[in-house]
Amino acid sequence: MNAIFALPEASTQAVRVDGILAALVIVSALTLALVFGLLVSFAIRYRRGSKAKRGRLPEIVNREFEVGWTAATFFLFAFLFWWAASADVGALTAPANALEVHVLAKQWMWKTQHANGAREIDELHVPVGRPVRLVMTSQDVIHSFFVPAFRIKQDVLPGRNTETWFQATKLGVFPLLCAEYCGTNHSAMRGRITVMREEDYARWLSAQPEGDDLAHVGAKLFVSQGCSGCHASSSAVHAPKLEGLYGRTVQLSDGRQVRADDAYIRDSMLQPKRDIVAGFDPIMPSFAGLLDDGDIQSLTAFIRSLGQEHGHD
Amino acid sequence: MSDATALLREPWQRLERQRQAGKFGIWIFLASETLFFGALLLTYAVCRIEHPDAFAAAGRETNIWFGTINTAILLTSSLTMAVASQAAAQKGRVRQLVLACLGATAALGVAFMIVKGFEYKEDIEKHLVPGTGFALSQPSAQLFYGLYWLVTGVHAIHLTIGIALVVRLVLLGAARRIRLRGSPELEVTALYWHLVDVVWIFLYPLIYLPGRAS
Amino acid sequence: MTDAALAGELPFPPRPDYLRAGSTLLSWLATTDHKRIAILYALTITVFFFMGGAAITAVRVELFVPNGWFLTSDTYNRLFSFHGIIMVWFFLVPSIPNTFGNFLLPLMIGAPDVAFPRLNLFSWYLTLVGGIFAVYTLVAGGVDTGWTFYTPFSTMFSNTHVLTAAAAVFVVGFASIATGVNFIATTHMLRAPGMTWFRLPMFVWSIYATSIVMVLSTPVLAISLMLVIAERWLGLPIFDPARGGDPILFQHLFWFYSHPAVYIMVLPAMGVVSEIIPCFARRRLFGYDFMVYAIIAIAGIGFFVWGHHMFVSGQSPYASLIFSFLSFVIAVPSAIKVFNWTASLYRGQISFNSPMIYALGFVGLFTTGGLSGLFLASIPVDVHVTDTYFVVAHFHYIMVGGSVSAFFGALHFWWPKITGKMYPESWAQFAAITMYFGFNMTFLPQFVAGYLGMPRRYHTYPAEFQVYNVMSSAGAAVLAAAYLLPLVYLMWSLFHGARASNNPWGATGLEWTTTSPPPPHNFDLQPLVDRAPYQYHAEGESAGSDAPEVQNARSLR
Amino acid sequence: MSADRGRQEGWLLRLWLRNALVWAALLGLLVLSMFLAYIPMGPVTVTSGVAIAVIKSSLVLVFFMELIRSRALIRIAALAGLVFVGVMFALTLADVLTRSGKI
Repeated sequence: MNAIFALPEASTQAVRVDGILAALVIVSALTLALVFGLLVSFAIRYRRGSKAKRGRLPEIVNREFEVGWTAATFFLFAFLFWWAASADVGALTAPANALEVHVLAKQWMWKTQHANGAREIDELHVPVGRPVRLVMTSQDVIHSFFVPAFRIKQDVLPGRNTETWFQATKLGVFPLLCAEYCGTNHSAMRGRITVMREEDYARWLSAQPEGDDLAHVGAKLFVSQGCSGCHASSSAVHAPKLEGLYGRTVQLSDGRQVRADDAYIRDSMLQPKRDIVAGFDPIMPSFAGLLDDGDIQSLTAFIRSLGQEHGHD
Repeated sequence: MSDATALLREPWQRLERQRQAGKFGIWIFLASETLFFGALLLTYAVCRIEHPDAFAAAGRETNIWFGTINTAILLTSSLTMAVASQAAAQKGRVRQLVLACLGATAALGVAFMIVKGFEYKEDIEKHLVPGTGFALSQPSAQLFYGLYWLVTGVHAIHLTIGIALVVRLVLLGAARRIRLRGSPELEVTALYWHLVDVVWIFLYPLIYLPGRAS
Repeated sequence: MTDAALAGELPFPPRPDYLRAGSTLLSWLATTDHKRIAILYALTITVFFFMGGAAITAVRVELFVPNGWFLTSDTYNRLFSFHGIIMVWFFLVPSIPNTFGNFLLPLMIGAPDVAFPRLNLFSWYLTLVGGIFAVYTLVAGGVDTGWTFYTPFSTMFSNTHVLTAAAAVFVVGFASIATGVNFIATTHMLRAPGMTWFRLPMFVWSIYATSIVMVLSTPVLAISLMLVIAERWLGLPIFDPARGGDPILFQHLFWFYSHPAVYIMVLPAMGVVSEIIPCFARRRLFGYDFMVYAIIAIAGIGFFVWGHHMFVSGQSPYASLIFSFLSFVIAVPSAIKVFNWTASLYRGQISFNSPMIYALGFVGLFTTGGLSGLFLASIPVDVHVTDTYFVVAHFHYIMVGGSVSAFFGALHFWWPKITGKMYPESWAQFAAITMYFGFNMTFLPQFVAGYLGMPRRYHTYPAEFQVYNVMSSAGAAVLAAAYLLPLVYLMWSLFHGARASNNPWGATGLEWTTTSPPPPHNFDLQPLVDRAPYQYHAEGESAGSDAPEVQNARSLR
Repeated sequence: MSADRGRQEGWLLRLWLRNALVWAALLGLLVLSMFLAYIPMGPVTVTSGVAIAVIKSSLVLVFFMELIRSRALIRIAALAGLVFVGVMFALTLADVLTRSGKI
């Protein structure tokens, strides 16, 4: 648990955020000191009836004063923006070797699932020093995945995937909180992130009950939902093959190119007519309403696994 | 002179100034209305960008004849309203003309509502009301009809207010309770009426034209 | 001829002031006098202020301990939602514009009334209708969406009275629009002869800018709430994720209003402070024209920054960068204003009457709140502190430390003009100082708690945050006492206060040249303006004299 | 007296003529936009409908609502609404159109 007066910096991002934050605190403190200092000293020096000199105002031109401090504040703020924005841009995409963890939020619990299918509730075990990419969606309302010690927060939306990532740098147990108001037990929607040594993590993972891993669940859905009727390599229907698809750049019929990532695959299932692959007819029906978010995550994992089998990554 | 004083209200000392203020005031309100309908159109735009096919499929289900005829009716009502308002601003003997044009405007507004009523009836019969039993298979097509009912409904409320304002002017004018020539109220009502028309001009291509080409 | 006759006082027959120009209930409920409507508004928002305050008192008492002790989570959620809805839409938004703006705008520009007096009264009734919806919501069992009504929680999951709450805000929104239209038209059309744009007092400028924001942003709030109502009540899907609806779209619409709404709340406060500081420092306002440009810039750029509420919402990172940059930009004009207020004290003759204490408190708290805004404009920092108590502290510094302080400053500054009575000064000074300390006790710890990771809207919280919550709750008790004090001594002054003269502070605005309280049509003689505001001393001099040049050329002193 | 009457009638004719011309243009554009909607041109079809709506509403604003003869103040008021609608669209679409892609 956290100490009362300090927050651990337990991820790479935490160090970056605290750096900017410290700079902002210094800028703010100096500005406050200046404003309060001037307010108080003027208030004392020029209190009614004091002996301080008044008389004609010195010839400092108003306009230059105004332009001066306008420009000064503008450049200061522009610098702060540039700094914060470049830190933000630098941390947008997770490194390629990141572990992928799926998060499903619902009123009022966090369900997490590791790539091998191991599931946890209100808990997440991760290895230290290894980037972890979270692919998150919600079953009901908007939640927000907030780990103060990692300085990450990302809203978890129904009907859509959102992503964030972190790389833990400290061993220990850190609170996971829901930061977006989500109803009655919002404040009870808390969990724990346990950061372990890599070898401990491997041991922990293998000790988990044999959950069907996501890709296997996906493979079953692939058949039971009828996807295989067109997309299986043996099928007679002219439909895009899925082997090696994940992560590839796809040429669309209207000339656009898109990367076949989670979002694209999700859209292709729910709104198949939106992005038609070049050379194919728009014949696929929408699966919206037939697949829930968990199914989509499983199918996506299955399609991913197809890519890996062909050595494509 | 007594005419002018009859139109003058607190806190104004001159009718001309009062008229300017009224006109300015209604234009500010219209700017506000622009944002009101702008936000609705933005909602439509975002949903359509996210679901272009469903919107095309849904748009095809609307009845383009009702939509086009109604657009023509409203455009014509704007013509009669413009003539009424411009004639009233002139010095000549224009009372009969202004009354006639206002009457025509109100009648056209009512005609629009009647056509709209038939259209709504048809829509309900075609199960185009979102919810269970909705006619189209794509779930996002329901977004289109959610917006369709809402936007046309809000427009209809605005139009009803407009009709009420015009009818009020006709009744008061016919009974010589107010003087229509130079009346700030007429000018303000006319501007409001035209805005309701402009809103419909934008709704027409967004509701009735999607998906016709394929 | 006596001096009094020369001064134009005697030739007028005795006439009642606006308070005594009719005493029946109808003469109040059907009045079109902007001053009486201001009083109606004042009574209304006072009731709402204490209702919202009562709700949050219960919340703060509950938060003394980490796991709650006398409220259920549902009740807790309803209380903070009610607090937010009431305080934002039924107190802060109408507070300064509809009471002081209504009372002072015509007086300050030398007009007999606002441009559309009946619309003005109508707007009060709309507020009342909205208020009835809000109170009904509370009585019927409350609403638990927070003041933000986020979908799909509000449309599909909440089991509380979302409809009436949304309707309340929807209706009161139209009151805002009506008021805005009225004030803009008044400022353009009813200025006294000689009252050019750059002779307008800053308060008029601020009300004018606020009105523009009200007129252009409130309709979008109305739409966002109408969509919620349509989805919940009529079943028209707009945001339903299962049917492809986009919950983030609601946030765009909501914040397109609700960020500018912050400026609706704080711009009038800036106007008030710009009146009070020159008066009690006996100095011209430093950089008047820059202050005008700054206020217009804030009102305008305020429409471009709403996305900084949505950095973690799933909004596109490109859009976040744009919004982040614009959010830094808007801090520039705010900084200019702070520097100018401070510079206005230089070489003044400063006295510390209660309005001045509130105004100086405003400058300090607004600066603190504004600087904490820089943290929220920086995306990586915002990701960490958004939706925590840091944000709660930030906006309370702006809206309570800023706007409410200024509201009390205005209340004391113009009390003599409004009621014709003086209040007990030392009590007022005591209340002002208590308010300042109580406020900081309440909200300063929340910055720290937020940084450490205490999310907002938490009924129960991790035990390590208790120390901050206890500090906050203790501060809130002090703050509550400081808010109740003025209620007592101002009421007392109505009956026992000394008679106020026309211009007890020796201020320069037109409102001080008429009687206290003013007659029903404000001025016995149409004022004539021949000079800029704030002429507390000769051009180029610094020391304030006790005999400032009032703006009304007809008013002989 | 009759000259006066004649003048008035001439003026009335011009008033009708002027407005009827605008009205005819509006109806023409209405028919055009309906016609264009049936021609498959991809995004151009959608754009044509909105573009024609912009032209039509400009005609109403300028001629029927007499912005052409109004004072600058009125034109600014009319413009203000449009400008801020533009801001709302631009910044919201800046999110919606770039959302799926990550930097």
